[in-house]
This record gives sequence, C-alpha cells and structure tokens, in this order.
Amino acid sequence: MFRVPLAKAISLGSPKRVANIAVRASASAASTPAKAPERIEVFVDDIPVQVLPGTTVLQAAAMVGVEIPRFCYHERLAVAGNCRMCLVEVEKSPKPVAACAMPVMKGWRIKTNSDLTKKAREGVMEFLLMNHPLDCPICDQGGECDLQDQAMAFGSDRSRFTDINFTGKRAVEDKDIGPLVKTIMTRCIHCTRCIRFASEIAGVDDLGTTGRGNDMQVGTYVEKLFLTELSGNVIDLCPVGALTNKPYSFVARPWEIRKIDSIDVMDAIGSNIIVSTRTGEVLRILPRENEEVNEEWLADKGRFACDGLKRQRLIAPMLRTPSGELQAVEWESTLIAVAKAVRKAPKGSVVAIAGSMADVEAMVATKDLLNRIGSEIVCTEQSLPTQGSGSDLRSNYLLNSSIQALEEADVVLLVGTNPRYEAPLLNTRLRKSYVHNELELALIGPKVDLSYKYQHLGDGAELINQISTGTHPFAQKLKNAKKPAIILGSEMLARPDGAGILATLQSFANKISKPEWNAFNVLHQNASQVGALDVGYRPGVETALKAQPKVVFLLGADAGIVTREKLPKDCFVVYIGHHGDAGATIADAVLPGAAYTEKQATYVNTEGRSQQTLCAVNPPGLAREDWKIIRALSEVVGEPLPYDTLDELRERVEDIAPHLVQHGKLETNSFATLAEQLAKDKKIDNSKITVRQQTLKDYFMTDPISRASPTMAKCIAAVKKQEAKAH
Amino acid sequence: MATITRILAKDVSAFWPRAFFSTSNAVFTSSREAPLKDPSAVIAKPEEVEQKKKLSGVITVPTKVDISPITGVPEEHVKTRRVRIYMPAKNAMQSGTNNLNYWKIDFDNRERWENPLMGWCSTGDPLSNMQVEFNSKDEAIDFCEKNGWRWFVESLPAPKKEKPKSYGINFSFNKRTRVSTK
Amino acid sequence: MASALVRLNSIPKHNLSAITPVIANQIRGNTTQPPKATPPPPQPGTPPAQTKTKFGGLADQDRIFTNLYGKHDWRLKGAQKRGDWYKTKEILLKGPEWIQNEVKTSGLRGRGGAGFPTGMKWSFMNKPSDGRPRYLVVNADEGEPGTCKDRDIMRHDPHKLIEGCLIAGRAMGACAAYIYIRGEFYNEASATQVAINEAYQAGLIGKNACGSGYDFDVYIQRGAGAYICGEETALIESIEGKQGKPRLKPPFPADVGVFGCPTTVNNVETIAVAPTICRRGGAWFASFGRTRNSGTKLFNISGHVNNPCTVEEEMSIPLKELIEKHAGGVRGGWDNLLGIIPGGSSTPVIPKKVCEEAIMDFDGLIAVQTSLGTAAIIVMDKSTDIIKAISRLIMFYKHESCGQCTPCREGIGWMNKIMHRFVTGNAEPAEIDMLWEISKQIEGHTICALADGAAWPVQGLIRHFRPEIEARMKKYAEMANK
Amino acid sequence: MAGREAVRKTVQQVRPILSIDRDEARKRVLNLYKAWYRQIPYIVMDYDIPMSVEQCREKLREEFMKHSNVSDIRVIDMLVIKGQMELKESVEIWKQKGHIMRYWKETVEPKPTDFLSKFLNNQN
Repeated sequence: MFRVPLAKAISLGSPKRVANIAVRASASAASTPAKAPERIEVFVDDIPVQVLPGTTVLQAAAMVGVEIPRFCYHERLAVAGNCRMCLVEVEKSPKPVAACAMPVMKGWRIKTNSDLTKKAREGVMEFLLMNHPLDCPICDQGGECDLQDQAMAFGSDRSRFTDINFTGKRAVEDKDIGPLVKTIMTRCIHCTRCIRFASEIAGVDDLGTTGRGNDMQVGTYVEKLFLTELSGNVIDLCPVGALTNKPYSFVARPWEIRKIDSIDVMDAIGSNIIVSTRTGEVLRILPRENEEVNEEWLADKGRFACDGLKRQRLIAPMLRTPSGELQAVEWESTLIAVAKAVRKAPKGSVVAIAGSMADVEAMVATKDLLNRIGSEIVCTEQSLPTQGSGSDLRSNYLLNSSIQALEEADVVLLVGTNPRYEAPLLNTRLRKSYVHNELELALIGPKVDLSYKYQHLGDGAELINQISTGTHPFAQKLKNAKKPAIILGSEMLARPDGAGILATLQSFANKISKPEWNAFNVLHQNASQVGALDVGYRPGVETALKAQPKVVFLLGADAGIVTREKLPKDCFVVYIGHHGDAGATIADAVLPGAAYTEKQATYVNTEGRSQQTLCAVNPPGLAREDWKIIRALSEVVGEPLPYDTLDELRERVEDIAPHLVQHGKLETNSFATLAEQLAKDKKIDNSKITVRQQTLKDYFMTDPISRASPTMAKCIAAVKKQEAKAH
Repeated sequence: MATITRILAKDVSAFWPRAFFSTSNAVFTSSREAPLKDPSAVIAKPEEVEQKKKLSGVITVPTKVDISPITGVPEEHVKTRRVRIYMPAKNAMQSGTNNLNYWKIDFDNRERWENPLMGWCSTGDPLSNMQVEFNSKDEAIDFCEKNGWRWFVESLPAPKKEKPKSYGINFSFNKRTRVSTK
Repeated sequence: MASALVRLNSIPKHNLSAITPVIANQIRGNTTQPPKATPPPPQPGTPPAQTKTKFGGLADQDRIFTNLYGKHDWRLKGAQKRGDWYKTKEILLKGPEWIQNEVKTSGLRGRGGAGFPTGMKWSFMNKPSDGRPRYLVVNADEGEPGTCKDRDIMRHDPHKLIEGCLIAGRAMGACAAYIYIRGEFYNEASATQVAINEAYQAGLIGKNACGSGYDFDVYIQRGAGAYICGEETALIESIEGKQGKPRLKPPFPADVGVFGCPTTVNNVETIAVAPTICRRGGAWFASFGRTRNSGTKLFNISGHVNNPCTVEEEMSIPLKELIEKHAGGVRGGWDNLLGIIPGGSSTPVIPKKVCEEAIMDFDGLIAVQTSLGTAAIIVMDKSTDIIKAISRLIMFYKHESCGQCTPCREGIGWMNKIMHRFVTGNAEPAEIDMLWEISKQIEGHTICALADGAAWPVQGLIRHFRPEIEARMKKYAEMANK
Repeated sequence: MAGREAVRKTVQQVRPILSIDRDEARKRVLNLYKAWYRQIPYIVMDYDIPMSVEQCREKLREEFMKHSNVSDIRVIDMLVIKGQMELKESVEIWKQKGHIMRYWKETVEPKPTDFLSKFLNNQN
C-alpha cells in the first residue's frame, strides 16, 4: 500500500499531483450542480476541501488524496468503527476521532499527520500486532497484507511485547467454513469486514462474533460451512491472512505473479477480473473494480473455477478414426480433413453453432467463412423467440436498464429467473437496492432463496398475463413506480411460448417505461449470447438442425443441446473449443481452441457492454486462438478470409457492429416502442415456470470449465454434506 | 537517454574534431596551484567556439519523433507489437490506494512455452518483461509513438459517485440497513 | 457498572460549549462562585449560589431515600406514606419545561459516574418530533465493583424510581421507559416489577398516567450480567436484543437511540431523585453541596472499615469525615489506612495522604486526579496488597471488555499480563513506564469508556505506589539470583 | 481502442546532439557516405570477401537509403555516430569476414510471414 515506485515517489511530493486528485474529485462533484446541496468547507492538513454534509473525516481526506489507514472500514460495507486505526486529530478536540465514522463539521481542521495522530496509530498498531502471529513468511497474505503494509508505514520499529517470554500470544482454533475459504483464525484482527459482507452483501447471516474481550472470535456460531455464491469475496476483504484462498494456498507469492486484466465469462455479467499467472499457468482470479459492472465483487464460479482450465483440456487436434476413436494428429492433416468435408458439402449445408463461451471475433470469422462457402446458417445454442422483430432489435434481448442503474430501481418483477445463481453480481445489485433503496421485488417462478425478501407471486405462466392486463395487484405497483423494472430470465425465452412471454412483457414494460428508463430486461446466462446476436447469429439450434447439415461447426457448444441423434448420420461434426466436454465427444474433428484466459477476445455482457479479455497465458499444447483456426481453415478451404491480425479482424467486426470494439462502453438503445409494434404473437401456455439453477448446488457446474474444475466438485460435495446435516 | 548520447558523442569526437569540444575548460586541482586549462579550449578557433555555444543551446524539431531506427529493437518487435496503455487496477486484496494512479504499458502476450523436461517457463518475447510506469497517459502515448509501436488506451472505469457514509443508519429504525449480527 | 463509564465524551460536540464553564472550573479546581456585582435577573434553570462553606451531616428530614435500609414497607402503600406519588399529577401538568427547569435549577448531575448535568441532558430531547417515539432508558445495570446504591433503591424504594421515570419521561416527552436491570439482580427486578404492577393498577402509569392525560409505560428488561451493558449505547444494543457492544458517538442516543429513536439513558439514582426535586424544588436540592456539585448522594462505603454501609449524605462532604461518621472509621484506625478508591473500581486509587484532604464531589476529586464515579468508596488498610488488588481489578476489566475495538481488546489483556507479573515482581523496572505508556495508549482511543476505566486504576497505582512495585521487583530479582 | 489525440503541438525545443540544423546533419551524412565509399576497396581487399567493390557500393547505398525517411536531426546524428562506429570497426579490422558478409545475408533462418505458416508454427 505504501510502497511507492521511484517515479511516483518523485511526483508524489509535488503539490501538483495532490492538486490533480483534488481537482478530479471536485470536478466529478461539480458535474451535478443542480441537485447538489450546499457544501461545507473543512481543512485536511490545511488543504481546504468542499464536502457534502454528512461526509466522514476519512472521505474528506480521501478527496484531497490523503489516505487514512484503516482496517475495519470498507467503502462498500457499513461503518463499524472498531479497529481504531483511523484515529486522527481534529483541532480543538481533546481526543483523536475515528475518521471512518465521524461526520465532518463546518470548518474542522483535520490533522492526519500530527504527533497525536501518529501516536494513536502507532498505539493501535502495537495492540494489533501484540496478538498477531509472526508467521508472515508462511502466510498466504504475505506481500498483499494490509496489516503488513500499515505496520511498515505506521507501526513502531521494535516490539516491546515482553510477555512473549511469559505467556505468549493468543491462539485461536481454525474453523472449517468450506472448500473455498481457508481460515487461520489466530491471525484474525477482528475487523468484522467478513461479517458485514456476509450479512449486508451476501445476505447470509452466517458469520458473527462469539465470546468477548480477548476471547472474541469470528466464526459461524455453530459448526457450519459458509456457503454462498459470493463467499470468495471475504478473502479479498480480509485485511490479514485469516481468510485465504483455499485452492490457492501455498501456491504463489504476489510478487511472483503476472497480473492480466480480463473479463469473466462464467455468466453473462462480464465481471472484470485480474488473472494472476505464473509460468504459463493461471493460479487465481481476483475481481477488478468496475463500478458499472461488478463493483469489486466476484462470484465464486468466476473466481474458483479457474483450476478447470488445466483439466480436460484439448491440447492437440484430433480426428475420428474409422473405428470411432478420436486420435491426436497434426494440424495440417486435421485442417485438410475438415476442408475436404467442407468442400464436399453442398451449398447451404454447412452450419455453425456457437456455445456459451464463444467470443465475438471467432463468431465473426466463422460467419464470414460460412458466408464465403455459401451458407447462411449460424446460430447459438441458447434460443430466443425469432417471431416478430426477434433478435434484429437489440432491446429485445438486452438488460436495458443496465446493471448499475438497477440499483436505483424501486419496483422489480423477476420472471422465470433466479438471479442469485444465474447472475450473482446482478443479485448483489438488487440486494443493495433492497437494503439502501427500499426496493420492492416480486418473483414469478419457483420459490427460491434470493438472499432478500420478495413477494412470491406463484409459478404459473398465466400470472404474466395477469400482470400485463393489470388485473394482478402487483401490476399497479409497477405502474406507480418511478423506476420499475421487469427482469426476464433467458430460460423463459427458450420455452415454446417464449415469443408470447417476450411480447406480452415487452408491451407491458413499454407502458410502464419512463423517458430515459427502459423497464424491460432480459437476463442472459451465457457470456457469448449477446455478442452472437449482435453480429447476426440466429438464436436457437432449430434452423441449423432443420437444414439437414452435412458439416456442423461447434464453437464450444457444450450444453448438450446438439446431440449426435439430432444430426443426420453422414454429418461431419467439427468441434472448436477448449474442453473435452459434450461437444468434443460427438465430433469427427476436434480443433483445440483457447479458453478465455488465453486469448484477446471480445465478449458482450447481458446489458450490451462490450469488453475484452486479454491473453494471460498461451493456449496449452497445440491449441490455437479460435479465430486463427477459422482463418487457417479458410485458407485450406480455398476461401481465405481477408484478415491476418487481430486488428484487421477487429476492423471487420467494427464494420458489422461498431459498438463491439468500443470496449468498456455501454451502447444504449431506444427501440423499445418499435419492438412492441413488431411483436405480434402474445399467446402464453398455462404451464409452470421453472429455472435450472434453483439451489446452491446447481450453481457450481454450468459450463465446460466449471465442470472440469475439481474445486467446483468439492463445493457441490460440501453443499450436499451441509444439506445432509440435521440443521 | 540524453546522457548516453552525450557520452557517445564524446567517444567519436576524435573523428569529428570540429563538432565536439570538452565541456570543461578549467579544472582546479588545488587552491595553491595555478588553474589547469583545457588546451583544446585555449587553442579553439573562433568558429569552433561559436559551434560549441550553439550546441549548448536548443534546436527546434518536430514533436513527432521516431527513434526506432536507433533503438536496436528488431523490426519484428516494432511493427507487429501492440501496446496497451492502462492504469493498473487496485489489488482487491489490499485496501491502500497510494501506489495506484499511474499509467503502465503492456505488450501483447506471445510465445511463451514450458520446457517439456523441467517445466521451466521460457519466453521468446524480449518485451514481455518491460515494466515502464508513466505519470500520465500522454507520456505513455509519447513513449509508444517514439518507439513506433501501435498502441491503444484502455478506457478508465467510470468514477465513483460521492456518497457520504453514515454510521447512524446501522441503527435506523425503519431502514433495511439496520445491522443485525456483529 | 451503572454508566460509571459514561464520561464527558458522551456530550454532543455542539453542546460542549454549554458546559465549558463547568470544565474550566474543574481544571482550575475553583470552588467559589465568581463574585457578581449586580445579580442579573435569575434565568430559569440556573442554580442559586451556594452560601454554605461546610458540608456534611445531612439532616433526616432532608433525606430523599427514606427507606434505604428496607425498614419500612416498600410497596405502594408504604411508599405513599413516605410521600411518593404525592401530587404527581400536578407536577406532570406543569409541563416539560417546568420540570426541566426545576432539574436544571437543582444542579443535579448524573449519578452514574460521568456527572453530566441532567437537566441539560433532558433538554436535548426537546427537538421537534419527526414522528419517531422517544424513550427513557433507566440504567440499572449496576455492575461496577464497589457500587451498591441502585440495588437498594430498587429493592426498598422502587416507587421512587417509577415515579421518577414518569416525571423524567414527561420532561422529555417519552412514551415509555425501559428499566434495564442487571441479570444478577433478581430480587431487585422482582420488587421493581411488583411496584410497576402496583402503579399500573393504581393508574399511576399506563394510559392517562395519574390522570394527567399523559400515556406512559414502564418496562423492565433484564440483562445477562455483562458489565459493558452498563455503558449507555451498549445498553441500548442489549435492549434491542443484540450483543452488548457500544456504539460510536455520534450519533448520540438523543438522536438515534434504542430502536433508532431518540433516547435518554439515566442512572437509577438520577431518576429516583427527580420526583423529590420537583416536589421540594430545585433550590432546595441545590442548597446541598458546593456549586456545580449540588445535592445529596448515596455513598457506598466498603472494604476495610468497621461498618460498611450505603448512606445518603450531602455532596462535598470530606472523605475522612464520611468514613469516620458513617462507616465507623477505618479498621485499625485512620493511621492504618493505605489508600482509597473513591468512586468505584474504575477510578484511580488515592493514598492516605491525599485522602485526608479529599472532598467527595465531582470537582474535589478531579483536583486530586481521581473521580467521583459512582461514589463507591473502597477502603484499603495496610494489610492490603495494593498491587494484587489493582491486578484483580484489571483482570475484571479484561474479562468484561466487549472485544469490539482494538485498544481495549488487546491492550487490557496485555496490561493484565503485566500486572499479573507485577504481583510477584517478575518484571523489569522499565516495564512500569511501559505499562504507564500502554495505559495512556488505551485511554481515549476506544469507542466507550470501559478502557479508560481499566487504564485509570493502573495509572493511579503507578502514580502513588511506584516504590512498592519497584521494591517487589527487587525482592524477586534477589530471590531469583540466589 | 481509444482514438489518438491528433491535435498536438507539432514542434518542440530540444538539446542538439551534433548538428544544429538540417544542413549540417546532411553534411555529416554525406561525409560519412564518402568515407565509407572511399574505404570500400580496402575493406574488400582486407577482408577478402567474395564481393566486388561495385556490389559493396550498391549495398552501401542501400543501407543509407534504408533511413532516407528519417527527418529528426537528432536521429540522423545518432545514425551517423553509429555508422561512424561501424566504419571504425571495419577500418581497424575489429570485425571479421562474417560480420561484413552479414550485410548481405542474415545468419538466422527467416521466420515465416504468411498466416498459415505462422499458424502452424504457433507464432504470433
């Protein structure tokens, strides 16, 4: 935290730098002058700063670039004020005040560097270290530990804990809280961040303190596993090594690893992540802060399924021998074999099906190749109604409100979805709104635990009609709401009456939408889906199967929707993907591709935000980046695609959909009303609505990577064990 | 860089006697002795003195400068490389922010392999370990332009909203922010 | 601990100015009223100037707690005979301002230890209502070692407390009072509950209390015996059903208290004297004790005295006189005295020399670097191992620390370890200074005042008994070297 | 991909290396060229390379023309300095035959440049 690179150290001292930060802070505040209430002026180390009333001392200091040390305070959690590390002197106050909890008063002069402040910090630091074990050399947090950092910056240079020779330090029994989080409770400094995270963000009141005084312990009251889809975040939050990453334990040191920014593809949220690698191996995945997408959290599947990247991988091209076995061969022969099959196939009988993790570049290349050889049929595994406007209009298949804006929603109706497991980080947003914004929620679908209270309307599809006609009482609430939202699960769209549900809800959503607020939202589960629809893929495999294809390209289509039985007997199946899963087993030719950590590729999340992964490690063995495989194949087929580099390919992508190369930006749509006019069929069956992921054990394995992950398998075992217990 | 070129220039001064002069014209070894004078400065012709004076001034050149011909970087690593200019994200494991707020460049990742016998990791990429930090985006861009690399700037995530934290809402009687466990 | 721990830090910052004269005089140790040339028209709520110079020897007719020793009937009948519930309706009908002014006039300061002016505390509740109900919380979690005054009130004079609740509740517009009684006080809780039931039946509280048109309820909440729950915000947490861990201030309870509503927490004795003040007038109460230390007070005298007792006396009575007069003197005579802890376990000990001059009121004890606290006087004669005694106190605080904030959780444990070694002398003399520094490092750096209460006895010990500690270390070192 | 900020300052003030202006730099380049040109017969003789003087002069011209598009005076100066060093090494026979021959042929095998070969070699 306080290690300053040389270049920075030089610039840090200059007032210009501090002023820069201050300018930025005040500029962002000044952008909303209309509703901004009057600001009050305080002085932090004699630098004046204008803050909103109620701002805490710590926040005011942060505005001028002064960082006050803290352990218990975390900006996304409630204020606890118990670590006392943030004590600072305020002029005319006899005692130092806790900066994290104390709101500033007009004209206060805060001294973050005075003797009193330094003395207070040093004292607290000494107390914290008194019972903290000196096991930094074997501690997994070592090197990225707040306690270490702050002990270096604010602690005393020597120990006077003479009692180490008499009674020694406190020791606390470790707890088993599951296969993901390792606990070494002796290291705990009782900051209660994990407890607050569990109860506020995750919505699970499992963690808490027992005992008091020196014997206080953080734990799970009773012997119980801390099982939630967000449990990994307590590892990040823990300022010491009390909660560490179990699969990552004793694996690497932070200074040995390379960090590469990337995007999570385990769900359609597109969480920003940092991939830590060493020696060509992905060791762990951490969240990366992005206010608009994942704040700074990451769901467990995205964080812990990365060990699946090392198992069940396809590392060499394979061809099916006449005896029916897949045999590893060279690239040349495989490409030639595939090219032969493609050339032999009559026009229009080559189809491609994109799976849940296909990237935009590969999909564009595949589509271009197929178009060149006279075929139009490219589609995705996940279906979406194509009647009416279908996938032609983006607003039909996006989370139009945007993830961040859902925080402001006041009434939300969930239809046929379980956001807690389909998109855990969307669920935290909803929960945040529930907690801070008095959000009112209702659910049509199976009764599931969403970590907050909601009104369960039932699981009959006819409820959708009741809502849209306004006969249901909840419809009135939606109509009266300032920012209502309807979130439709993607599984609903795969139903036979999906078109009806889509059209009905959309026309109702149009009625309750406000200017600048589109109430209609689709929540996808596949990271590839929105990107595929954006570049012109057809949703659903029906068209592809109906075409009686002679050659099928599976772009990582592993959901088991395409099976050998559904395809003609003489069909040649080409699988391009990274895991030996459902797709590879039915393939005649397997072309090993790169997983999301191994390629620079574009993914579009459920709200239509295009983001790119970066190449953290090279694909294993003979595996290649997916778009390059297609490009190479095109040359062998005799229809070379006109791009040799990623940049050229991206130019082509830009031609198709310019927003796809605007990484990080959210493309807004305003076609909602138009879409409604195009949608005609509004028939809905009276069948039950159900979702695939209902409980936690359904969550852990949903895609080829997590299915290959031993950690995810352990999680499922742990959940089952927990369920088997009496309480 | 500037100092290196100066040293280089010094070395070739023998070949370019008119072009370069020692910058030191008098060296004092001790206060008692008469000052030593640089003979080359003493015997310099007026035009040489003039040249020297000019060299200590400044010249005007275009801002856009391409130093790739003289850096010695193989053409392969100039033309085909793509540089990503970004601000490193905060480490999720640490709460400090003091060592953030600088810009970094990163090259596209390529050619890394593992020794099949020992499992050692090797790379054929001379630039993958280049860590350069910049105080601003523009400095980083200038650096890439100068070296002839193609670059792109990663867009910064949206700034956080200013929202005062309140300790009191933990105990609020009518809000869901009320804290239950501790 | 009956909020002995609530020190001056419980004063909202914006109200600090209101008591600055008090503090200023405390520091100067000033005991006389500054002379005034022309007395300005007395503002309502200003205590009259004290003219007496000698204090002590409270007359029987001036005692408030007439059934302190339980010799009479404590139930409603007996209480009414002693004057309780007399014209309560009239008092209520005079309105909140009148009650507040009367209490202000009386100069009553909180009897739980911090000594915050009660009338001012009540007036913090005067803000216009925002729809939230207001509550009065009575702190009957008397857990401070040495303190035993509230239990006698609840056992033998519960109606004084209940009437006090009603009057104080009226003064601050509260809709209900919660009496938080320490879990160990079974008999006290029973007696108080009986008294509440009687009062309800007699229509004294509940709907239309005393026929004044004012609705007021009184509830009893029994604690589970944690000392920390005597801290006002921890007590609030405990009433809410959570772990008794203190909250930070701000927000002050007067803003966000029990169940998130404006709340005032008062000690049992403070509340119990309120009816008498209202009946006999604030000026009467102010006639006892020095200025700013007015009133009568329950003193608990325990330890090495011939006759340990709880007694109601006038404030500002000299310590020696108090012990000699009511407790029958120190065991073995005054010369056998070693030291006295004058205000409950959390206040620093003072040696005999200081005890001779000490005056038992807030300012008088601050002048000798200790504090009145709850006025629980613990007398120790020369047979006491003072190091062991203080060590035992620290052990108590270590055991009772809630563990929420770092200096208290870790620091008191550390002090305990050091003190434990000091008892045998197994330490270096330099560690005395270290202990002093540690206690300073704890004091004032925590959420609540428990840690201060733990640091002060140690500071008192080092301040006055350092040679004794050093001698013991020397002796131990000699033994070890043999 | 963020767009490049096009509007920028076009010129800047810097310290010179050898030359004050373009003419001077040009003079230095020509001087260097002439020095090489005159030295080539001796190089051919001293190193006994299987190249004629004409071929060498052609190569010399080629090497100079490779940087014909360089416009920055400082870069020109640096290139001149480097050329001077090369010349010195050649004149003093600090080089060996192979070093001279490298102007015509690199000793390492060229990497493939077409997409398919790069793909098969796993090369970016």
